Amino acid sequence: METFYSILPELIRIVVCAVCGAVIVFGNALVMGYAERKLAGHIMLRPGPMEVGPHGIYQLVIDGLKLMGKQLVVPAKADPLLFRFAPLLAFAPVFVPLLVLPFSEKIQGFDLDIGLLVILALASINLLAILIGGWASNNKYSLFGVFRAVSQNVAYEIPMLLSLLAVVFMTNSFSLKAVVAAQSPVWFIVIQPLAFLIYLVSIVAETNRAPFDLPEAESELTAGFHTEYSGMSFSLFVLAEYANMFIVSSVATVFFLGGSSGIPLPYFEYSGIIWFMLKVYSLMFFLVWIRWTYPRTRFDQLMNFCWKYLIPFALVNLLITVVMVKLL
Amino acid sequence: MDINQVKKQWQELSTAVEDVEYAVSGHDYNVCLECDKVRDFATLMLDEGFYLVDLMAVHVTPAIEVVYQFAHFETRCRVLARAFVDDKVEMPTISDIYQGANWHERETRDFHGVVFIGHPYLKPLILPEEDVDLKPLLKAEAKLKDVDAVRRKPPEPAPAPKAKPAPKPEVKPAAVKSQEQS
Amino acid sequence: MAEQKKSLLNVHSYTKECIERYDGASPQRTKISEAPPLIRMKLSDAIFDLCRANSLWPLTFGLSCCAIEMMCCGMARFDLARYGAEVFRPSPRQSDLMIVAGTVNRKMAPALVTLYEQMPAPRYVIAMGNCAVAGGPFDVEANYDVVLGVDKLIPVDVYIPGCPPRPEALIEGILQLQEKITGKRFPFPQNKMPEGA
Amino acid sequence: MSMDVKALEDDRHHRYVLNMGPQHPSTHGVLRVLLELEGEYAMNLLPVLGYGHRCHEKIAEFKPAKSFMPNTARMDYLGALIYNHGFAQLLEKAAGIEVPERVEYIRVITSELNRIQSHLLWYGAYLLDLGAFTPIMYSFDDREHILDILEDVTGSRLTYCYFRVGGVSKDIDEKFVTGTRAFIKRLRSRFPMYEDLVNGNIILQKRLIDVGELTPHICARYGITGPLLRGTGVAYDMRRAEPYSIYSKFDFEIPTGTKGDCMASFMVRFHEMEQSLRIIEQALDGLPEGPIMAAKVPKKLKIPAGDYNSSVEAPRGELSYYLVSDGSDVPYRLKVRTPSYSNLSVIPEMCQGMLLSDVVSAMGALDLVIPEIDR
Repeated sequence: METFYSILPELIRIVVCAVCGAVIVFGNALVMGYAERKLAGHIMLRPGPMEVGPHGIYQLVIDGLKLMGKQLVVPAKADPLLFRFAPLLAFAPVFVPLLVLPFSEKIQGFDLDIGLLVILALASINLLAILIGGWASNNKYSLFGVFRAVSQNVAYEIPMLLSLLAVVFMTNSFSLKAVVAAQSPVWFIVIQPLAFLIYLVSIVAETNRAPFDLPEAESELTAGFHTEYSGMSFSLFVLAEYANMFIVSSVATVFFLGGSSGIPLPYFEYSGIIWFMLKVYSLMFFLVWIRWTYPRTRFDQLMNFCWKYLIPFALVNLLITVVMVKLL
Repeated sequence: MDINQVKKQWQELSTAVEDVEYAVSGHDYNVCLECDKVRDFATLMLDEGFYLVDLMAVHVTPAIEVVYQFAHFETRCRVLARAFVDDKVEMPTISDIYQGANWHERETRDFHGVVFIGHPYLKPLILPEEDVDLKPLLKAEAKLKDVDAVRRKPPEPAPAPKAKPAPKPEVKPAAVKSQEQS
Repeated sequence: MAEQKKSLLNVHSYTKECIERYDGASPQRTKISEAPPLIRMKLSDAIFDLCRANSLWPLTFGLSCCAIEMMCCGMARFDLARYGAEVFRPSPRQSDLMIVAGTVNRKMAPALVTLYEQMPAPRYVIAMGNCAVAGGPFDVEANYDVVLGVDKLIPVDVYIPGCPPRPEALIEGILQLQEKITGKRFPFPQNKMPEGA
Repeated sequence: MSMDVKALEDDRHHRYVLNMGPQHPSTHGVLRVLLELEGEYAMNLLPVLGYGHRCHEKIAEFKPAKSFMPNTARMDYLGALIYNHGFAQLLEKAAGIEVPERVEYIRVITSELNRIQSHLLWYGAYLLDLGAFTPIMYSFDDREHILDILEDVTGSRLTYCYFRVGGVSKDIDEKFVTGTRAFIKRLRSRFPMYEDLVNGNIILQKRLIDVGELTPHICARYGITGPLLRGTGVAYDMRRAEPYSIYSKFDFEIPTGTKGDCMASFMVRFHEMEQSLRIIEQALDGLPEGPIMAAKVPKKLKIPAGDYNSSVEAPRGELSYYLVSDGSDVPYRLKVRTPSYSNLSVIPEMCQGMLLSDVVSAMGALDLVIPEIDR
């Protein structure tokens, strides 16, 4: 009994974190889904969703409920078990990285020493889910999407890691809190502009968004890896995509934009979270903006760009960082 | 391209070469061919730099007539070549000379049932698979006309000699009015 | 010719099968509609209907002329997005609404039926344009290929006549479909036209 | 389709067949293409047509030639007025009807507006194929202005049946002229924006340059005409080569490319819009007064026996009507040579060994209108 009481606060903490994580995941999907459609509308000279609620703000709730009410189709020749399992596998792991993100100095689930590793490890599971889902669909378009998704995500993980590693070398810690603390005079975007650029390009490819949305290239592969998914299993993939966008943007914020640091607002102890969210959503706005502006690249160009430019530059950047850290 | 020289070569291959007034009919020359000369003619046209505008069939008696239309990229020279299919409704293909003819020939097979000998892939193109024998553009018996009935009647009494049947003398001349600025 | 026309739909074996399947008198169909639903909750039904009506994702499925007007409808001036219906999904699995925009011929008919069957329920069909409604200008003696009306193949919810219908007509069609689903013309009366406008 | 997919796959184990269409976002309608792929490289292509076949040629043999005019608009719904133009010209040529000068001017103005409209739609739809979602909205915004102008005078938005044998159905008024002039000004001011926003984009250039190269010889063998041919450097335009109507009176250039790749035809189409604006401007300046219908057009238009051909420059290339008449008012045989048909037939050769993404961009560069191909 004593041991139970000793771990009780920890348990409560876990439950609270999980609930908060769920709120963030679903809330983020609603906000981003609405913002994306509205922004797309305004970029395209049209109003976007307008009728459902004032300026259409209930549109995403309505869409979500509708998708819940749709029939779930498992194609006759698909692998039924894997086909049903894939969306869950895509969706479930997105909660864990949220636990280690420092939303402000005081709001953080767990401050792990290996926070960055947890995030990167779990973010890669999404890829596995895509692989399983696309394979199990038994559809050639899905298979194509999977080919592309796997090679693209594996390739772009390297420059992403290398650019983050440069920052880790400077702070000597994988802990996200320590990284934020190390940026108290200047943000790392000033010291490591190249790493930030490389990271920014990589996350566009990592989240499979235009102009690097080849796994779901609409004009080539109809709907890519989720061609056969309907209803709720489709929306789980979409939720996971938005959650991943949130996570990679948060990592960018923590590593390059000073995390929750900003002008402290009066009478509000937790003001850091406002700055944090502001930075995250500006990054996400940037992602949406380029999605609706650029044409799609070709697959070989995308891979060449990664292996011939991003990785060498990231390596050089890392080397210079290491030398500078040693010298100074 | 020297048109007179080309014309001479046409005359060697064909049964008749007529000059037609462009303002009236929209083409410059009519060439009547035997069906075994079609391939030679097409090779000649390709060498002279003509492109294949169109290939079609017209259902008349005594036999289905296949019409090839050629034009030139540099000078205005529209040539219409006609040939009747043989008894087995067959015709040599020109799809290895003019690759563009490939689909036109498949379409003609669909619509008129003309079989092009030597065609690499003479499967239905436009109609569904089951309709190999539908041949929708073949005329009904009552509507079928003789080839004379659809030939241009000579406006002056000095007609160019027709390849197969002689022109009928009693027809009245077609209205010839040029409304085409040249 | 007339004989051909009569047997127009019989030429394609698959098409024939479709007719039998969607024939109202077929015993299988009545059986399904008579079976009582497991849960009968009026409120949840109403909510789901509301959601369905306001989030009709059409299938990217243009057949001919009308497809251009369908595109226009999603574009800047008319903007279907206002009604939440701008998400043109290329995959039938993720779409709710099939806008049959154009002429269906015998070669297309089996593909059309397959697409319809791949859409998950609840699914809706709008027949856009005269060709999809009843054959339009191709309902003539010489016709040997055009299917005279898409309702011979799949059940249709809303018919929009016109050759092609204007984009406003398609929007009206979608509003009619919303009315058909929810029983109300403007479930969310945000930008309703003032009376007499 | 009887191309035996299973046998093909078994035959060459490492290859497999991907079916694109008839419902596919990038085939612009109901084209179906079977691709034999090795990895992502398309080793063989087999287009399957006929999903939009509507028996136009058969219908033509069953009704008076004059009443076939609405069908021409439905063949190519993007170049409807130009299709009208060709058909009206064919019957006028056949029946020997003199067309008043004002009519010719009106025809040229509306046809060129229609051409710009078609190119604008292609511009947006092509970029949509390449994955840019926004330019289509901008080009449709401009396109709606043309539709407004044309709707005022013709009465419909898309499938116009405005030209009659010997004239046009309705005279243009002051509103049309001012509206057109305003539109010319507007579109001219938008061109720099398009160039900044789209044409100079590095991703776009990497996607288009050196993709789908054609040569004049390939064009001759396949009968390719229109912007694709002009992209290879041959300045062949029916408006110049066989000047119909009153095109010989106007001063305009024929934009050409050099390499014959997708970028060349892209730029040719883009510059053609500018040239069409020039033609419209000159035609509006020289618009004469006069009747809008030829004096004597018989109710029952008997076409003297013989064969007639009329070729015009449609937005996609050379359009030819070939009419065989037996002397009655109903055509004995009407064959329409549509440009997209010949243009599309090149893709098995053009796209061999291409990446899947390049197949999509090469197919978009052809500017396909499927009902025009299937008729």
